[in-house]
Amino acid sequence: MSDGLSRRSFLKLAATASAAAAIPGCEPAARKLIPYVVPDENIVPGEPTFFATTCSECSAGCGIVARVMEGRVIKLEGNPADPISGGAICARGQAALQGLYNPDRLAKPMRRKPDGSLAAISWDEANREFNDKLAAAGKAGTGRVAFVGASMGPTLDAITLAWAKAFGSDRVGFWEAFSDEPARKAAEACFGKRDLPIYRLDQAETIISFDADFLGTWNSPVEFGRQFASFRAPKQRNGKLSIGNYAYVGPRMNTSAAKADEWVAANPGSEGAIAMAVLNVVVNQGWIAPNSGIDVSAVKAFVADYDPEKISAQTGVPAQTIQRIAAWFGQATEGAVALAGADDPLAHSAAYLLNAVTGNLGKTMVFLAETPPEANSRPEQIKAVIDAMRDGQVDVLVIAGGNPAYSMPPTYAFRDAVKRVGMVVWMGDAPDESAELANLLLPAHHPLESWRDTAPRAGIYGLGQPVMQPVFASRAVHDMLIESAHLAAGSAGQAIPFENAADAISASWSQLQGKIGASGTPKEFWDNARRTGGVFTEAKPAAVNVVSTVWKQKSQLPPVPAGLMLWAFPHAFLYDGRGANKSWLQETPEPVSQIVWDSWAEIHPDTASQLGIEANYEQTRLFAGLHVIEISTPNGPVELSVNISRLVRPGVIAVPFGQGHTAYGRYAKGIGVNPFAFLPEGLRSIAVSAKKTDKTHKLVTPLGKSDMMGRAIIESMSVEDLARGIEPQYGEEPIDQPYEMYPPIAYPGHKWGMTVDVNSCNGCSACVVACYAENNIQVVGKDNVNLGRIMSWIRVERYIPSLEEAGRGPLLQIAPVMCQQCDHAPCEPVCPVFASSHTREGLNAQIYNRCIGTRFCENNCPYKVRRFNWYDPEFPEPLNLQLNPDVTVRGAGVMEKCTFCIQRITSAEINARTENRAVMDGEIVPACAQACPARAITFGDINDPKSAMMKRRDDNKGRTYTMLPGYNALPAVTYLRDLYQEKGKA
Amino acid sequence: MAAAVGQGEFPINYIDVDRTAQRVMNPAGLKYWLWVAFLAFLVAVGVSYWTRQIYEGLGVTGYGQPNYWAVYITNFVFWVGIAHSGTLISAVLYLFRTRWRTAVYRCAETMTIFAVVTAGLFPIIHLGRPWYFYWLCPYPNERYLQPNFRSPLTWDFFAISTYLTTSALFLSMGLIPDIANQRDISTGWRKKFYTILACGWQGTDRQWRNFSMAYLLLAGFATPLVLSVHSVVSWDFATMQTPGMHSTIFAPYFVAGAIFSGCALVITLMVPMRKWLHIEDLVTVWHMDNLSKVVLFTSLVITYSYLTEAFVVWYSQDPIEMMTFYQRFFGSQGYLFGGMILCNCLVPLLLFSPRIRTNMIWLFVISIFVNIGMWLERFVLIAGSLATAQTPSQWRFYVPKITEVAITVGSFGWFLLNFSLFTKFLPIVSMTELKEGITWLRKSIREPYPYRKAA
Amino acid sequence: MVNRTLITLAVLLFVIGVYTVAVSERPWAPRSDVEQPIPFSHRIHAGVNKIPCQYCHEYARRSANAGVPPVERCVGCHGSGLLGGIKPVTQPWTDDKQPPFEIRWNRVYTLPDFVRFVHKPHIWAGVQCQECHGPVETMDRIVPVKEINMGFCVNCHEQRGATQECFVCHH
Amino acid sequence: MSGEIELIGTFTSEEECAAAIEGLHKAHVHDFNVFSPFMSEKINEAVDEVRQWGRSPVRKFVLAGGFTGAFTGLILTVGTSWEWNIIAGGRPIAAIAPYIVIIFELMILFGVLSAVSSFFITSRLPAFESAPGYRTRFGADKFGLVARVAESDVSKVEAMLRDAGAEEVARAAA
Repeated sequence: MSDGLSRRSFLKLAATASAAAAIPGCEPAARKLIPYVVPDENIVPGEPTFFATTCSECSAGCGIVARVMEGRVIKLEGNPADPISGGAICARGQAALQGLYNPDRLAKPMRRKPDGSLAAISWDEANREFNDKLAAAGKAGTGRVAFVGASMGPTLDAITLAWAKAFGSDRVGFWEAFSDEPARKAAEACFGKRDLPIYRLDQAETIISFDADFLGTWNSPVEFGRQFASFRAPKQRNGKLSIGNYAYVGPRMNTSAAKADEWVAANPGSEGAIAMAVLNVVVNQGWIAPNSGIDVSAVKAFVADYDPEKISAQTGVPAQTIQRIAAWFGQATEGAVALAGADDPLAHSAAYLLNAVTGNLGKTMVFLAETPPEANSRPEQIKAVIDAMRDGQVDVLVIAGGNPAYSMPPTYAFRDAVKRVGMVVWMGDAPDESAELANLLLPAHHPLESWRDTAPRAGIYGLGQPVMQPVFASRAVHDMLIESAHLAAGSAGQAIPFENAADAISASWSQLQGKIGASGTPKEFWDNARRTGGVFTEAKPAAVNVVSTVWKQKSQLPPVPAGLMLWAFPHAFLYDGRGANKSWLQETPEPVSQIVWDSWAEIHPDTASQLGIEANYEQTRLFAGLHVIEISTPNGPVELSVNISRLVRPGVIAVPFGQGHTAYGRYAKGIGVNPFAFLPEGLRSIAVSAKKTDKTHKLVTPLGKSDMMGRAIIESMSVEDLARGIEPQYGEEPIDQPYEMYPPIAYPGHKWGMTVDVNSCNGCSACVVACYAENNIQVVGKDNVNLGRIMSWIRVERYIPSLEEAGRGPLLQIAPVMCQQCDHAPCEPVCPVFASSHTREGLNAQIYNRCIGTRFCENNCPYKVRRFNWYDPEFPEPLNLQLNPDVTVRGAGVMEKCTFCIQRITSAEINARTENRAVMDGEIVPACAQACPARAITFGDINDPKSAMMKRRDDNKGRTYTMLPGYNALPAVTYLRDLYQEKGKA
Repeated sequence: MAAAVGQGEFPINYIDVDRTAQRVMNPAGLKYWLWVAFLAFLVAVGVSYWTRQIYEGLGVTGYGQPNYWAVYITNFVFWVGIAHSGTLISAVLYLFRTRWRTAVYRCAETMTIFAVVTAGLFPIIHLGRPWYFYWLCPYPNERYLQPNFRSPLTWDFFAISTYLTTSALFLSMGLIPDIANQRDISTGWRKKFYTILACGWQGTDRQWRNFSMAYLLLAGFATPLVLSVHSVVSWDFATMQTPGMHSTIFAPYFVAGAIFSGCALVITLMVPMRKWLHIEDLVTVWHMDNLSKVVLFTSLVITYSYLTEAFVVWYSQDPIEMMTFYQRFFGSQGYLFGGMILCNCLVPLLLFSPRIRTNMIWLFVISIFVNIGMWLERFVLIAGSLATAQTPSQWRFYVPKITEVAITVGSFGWFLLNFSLFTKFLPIVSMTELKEGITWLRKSIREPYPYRKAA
Repeated sequence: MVNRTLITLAVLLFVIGVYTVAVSERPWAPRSDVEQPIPFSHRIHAGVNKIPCQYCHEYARRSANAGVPPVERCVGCHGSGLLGGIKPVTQPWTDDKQPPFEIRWNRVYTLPDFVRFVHKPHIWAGVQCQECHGPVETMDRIVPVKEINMGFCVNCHEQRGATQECFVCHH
Repeated sequence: MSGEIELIGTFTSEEECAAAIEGLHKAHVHDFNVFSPFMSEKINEAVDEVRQWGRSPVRKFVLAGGFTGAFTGLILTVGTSWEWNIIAGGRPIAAIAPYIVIIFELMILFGVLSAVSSFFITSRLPAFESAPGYRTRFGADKFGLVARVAESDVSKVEAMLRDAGAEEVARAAA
């Protein structure tokens, strides 16, 4: 390797001196071939193997498929058999790979020395110390052992409890920063069933979301993305072509709000009141389902306080708006659904009741008969554990996942409590803030290296199996727990009947077979589950009704907001901070603000001018993230750079969760602010004061200007116009028959193309991260993004409509933009060395090894989708193990761009040829299309009119357009226009 | 009888022409070598930054999306443009039998060569993988791959290399009689040096006869070539669809701009050279006056081109083009455009005054303005247009970093270093041509020259 | 005279330079000096005993890589030294008797990173192994006969009417 | 060629030199060589009258070179395009319009190269043997006329040269 590097360096230097040194440079490949001693029958070197498993990045529990080559997982994709993911996967799920191959993972067990530094120890020593301390604690009395960590699925959580019990303790807290406690509590209050309902957005005609960012971070975004796309697709409803009505109530426009017909900018904490006001209108207008068995008078009394006018005065949301969205909701004949994601408990109840009174309970919102065990502990339980720690009742604390030191509210005083614990053992992959508190750090398997199961909802049993050998010398958390129970807990420990976690999982699956009554031998059942990634059954809905006592409850009106509110929201990619050590997630622009590698204070221009920050925002809509404001919080002042944006309610300072790490690896450490550190328990907002400082700190974005200036980039049209057959006009008048100097080139075989439905796209950026993973795209870091050097081949283009446009079109113009693979590609004729040329299958090829880096092609590209390698890429070990062996890693000085995943096309074509058949439609799925939860991207053969891609164009005639048609580049990518409704836009 | 040196008196005798021109090549003093050392230092700085850029990648520059072309290509166009006036003066005016060219053409042509050599470096500096630049050249190879002759960059490669060859041959041919003369009066290593370069020239009637025909034909080739080269350079941009560049008037507009900037640089070089090298007698105020008239004329052409360019955009009513022009005028880098108008359109208007045309200080200052203005013009055109192209989400204005600045400064050092060495070792004034036209020149310079005193 | 010598020298240097660049051995060119850790003979296996290539290089028809035979395959015929091998020729290797028998073969044919060669379609198209690898069945030690460069690939593709798309191999 | 004398006339002006050439012409002395420090139309005309060379053969070389260049350009561009037909930007494989630029440039390049090389060839350069009668001042400010004259005519011609204005006439054995 060093030999190769020095050769390359020499060549580079020699180029300055003379041309004689111009021997084509390349790094010699490995010079040794080491065969298997005994080959694995299932593995063909050079061909991928696929393993079904489950995603562990959030609680949605999507099924995923891991693509493994030569024993290392290189890509995660959605598992089509899984009803939740439906074969798609989100950005965070894709990035799980970077958690697996994180360069900052703990490689060896560590012990903290008295001076606070860490010393590597052997596993024997670490196990001995762990077991000794546990044995001592077990002997010292009951409750001297505690566990705080993330839930790892029902089976493993049961083991955790059994392990604690073996040491005579019940001090176990499964911690999740964004808990579903308010939703469960509200369900219990409204329906007497402490469970989370499932939603069927695709069966609704109207959706109102009370700050439930269901397309970004709330519950199960992949599933909702798919359902929402179907909800929003133009359909015949009541004899009229229409798209679903959708209103979003919340302080900031996120990707979910961006797709709405109406974004009701509400103060944090007032969503519940607005929901009640909507309920008030619905009830008073008599839009109650006729046979729902609801006592109308009781409901009327319940909502009497929430007269729209009054709530309007209270919250600053116009009464007409409330009445309008209430009418959408109440008058929906084909079902409506209200979702609540706000921290306000009232919002949850009101949303449930809205669904119930309009007869949508059991239709668009369904409670299932069986209630799977709750993954997370209730707050009281966690507080009890921490209190015990603080009181010195705990000798050994095990922290495994969840990063409580980072994400627990200050009132828990977790860090203080930990100081009173004799021995803190941290188990995990990348050492985070909680690991900083630990005395013993044990490297644990990443979820992709270990066994686990999931039960995201009744009827769905996901099986998580290891997809590769561990990257480091780590152990599974529960292997350690079981072993310690066996060794250190005496006979109580021996009661745990498993040798290790894998045992436990397979045991619980043999139980499961009995439970669901599946046929076949246990081995068949188990093998089948391993093949499909779990068992997916149709769960029966529960018959639930509104508990009549709920109408008696009285709730308080929200206070009229005075002064500024700081409101924190889960970052679309970093979520509660767990994504912060993944460079893909840091570098993918947050879809709405388009900011990378930072946390920021998003404020309205009005708020900005109140704070004395002048930004010429409306005129330019140029990015203005520079000024730093100081926000006073109960936990002391924090300083954040402001992002001035109309997409947030005036008076609100919106701050993303996820940054502000003081540990957690090179990508996470030392960026931004952690709002968990000052927010009260269970709340995401807090009244603050803010003042301008003289400091500046640049927020970095790859985005230039947010103003589309009427160019034909992301087009939209009203669904009414679609019905009428009127096409909107963007930019210049179209030329019917452009003059062609030359005859067109024929593409007799395949001609690959893409159809992208802008209406379905919600900006979730799963495609972006999928592309990073599939195509070995380098991450360049904040400074280089600032210079315009972001490398993503597909970007989620985001424009903000001007104030005058805002009344008419969509709230935000969002669409994925990748290489358009033009027939008349402007990039091709300008390349002096044919590095950019066209294939006989209509692809715009970029031959990296031919490229000399004139960069002429990008200059001539109207879409600006080509990327240049300004530096050699860096993949710090072991991130290099993730690299896709089918895709060249591009060195410095080379242009690159979207290839429609040529490696997948080639491989499918080779397979087809060797099997003596044609390539089938749907056989080739580029990474972006594969990942897209909303199925906005379809790939196929333009020459095959029956292909799904072409059918999609045919089915949506009147909605198709190509980007910037004035350049007559004849793109192979056809977009379908975004749709909006004319009504309610006045 | 020798004329009084430094009085702008044109010499009467052939031998005086020789002596004045040959004095320049006398062994150099300390000042000259200090100057050379300074220039070599600039070159070294540029080369070291370039080395770093090659080693680490183009990331060390301020480049980024969408400014994939910026300072390097600006420098390329600037230096190619500079080159053009040399060919204009030596070839085009030769065909037109314009006598005043004889005194300045060698200087202009030397400038051409070194400007092309400098310009030719920039596309290579600009490349992402400069060690593969030879892929632009068609040569037989095992891959059966040849350059794409459809690409304007390939045209460029051919145009610039043809231009360099032609100019170099043109210059060397013109040098032969002068070098032969030099050979005859030198001693020591210089004699050997000049003997080789003179190729045995003796000025026989046969030699002169073929020489004049070949020279005439070379001039005949150079004339369309000079027009084609800058047209081809302009097509680098004009064939692009990028708003602000996609314009049919680019070819004539670039050629005019090239002559404008080139003549200005001739003035910039001539003013100190006349003084330091004591050739005021050969390059008189009258010559400088003529040069500045060319500058004035091309400045007016350039102004007209600017107006046409803007008018065409306005007339097309293309919103994307119009926005790019709006950004060019009033965007956040609009001051560059303002500076360019000031330097290229307004300041040269001073040359309408005969007093200014004959005042060397004024001429020098104005020519510097023009040089800056023409550099800005290319920068505004390239970096400015790319910064505000079709996709607004990718807009970004370019700000150079130290690497580009150092390499640009180094390129000036490189040019001046070559030029300075040339002046010391090869005749910078064409003696034969001056002698040939001496009668005519004496007559025209002797004519009442109302503002000669101003010199 | 002086300058004629100079001109001749310059022209000569240029020609030599161009020639060197054009024909110089690429870093990925096959190396004829590769010695293997064990004296394995393709002549005896493929030539004398007529074992089909794909018996050992079994992945060639299924994958990008042809695959080096697993040690199990060797032992399958030869038996391990302990159980009595069929031929004493295996002696130098089986003597050490230390399983696993990790053989660190030295690579003879290499391709640069930016070339994605896939054996599978070539096998299915009926290309004989020898067409690229030379008469392996006559060689005791594998020595490359042909430089596997782009011209080599392109020539064959052209003759057989196979794709000549740059993108197929370079992506 | 025994019995011939080389006369070297040195002139200070081209007119005198031209007159001397005419004089030689009249005297039927055709074996002469003129050295001049610059290209002189007058001398050229005078010499032309004697030698009747017509216009320089350089022209023909250049014409041939230009055609060769244009043809090479055409072959190079179209031929290499056909050798490997790579589609670029929807243009035909051999798109003539952009190739005109290459053809033009190669025409110029070949023309220029042939002009210079034909100049060297026709002028018998490079030649490092000094032509008989060459004096260094002929490269600077004097015109030289070197004539081979039969011994019998020497004095007549010498007188003619002096009459024409020769500053000095020297004799040298041929």
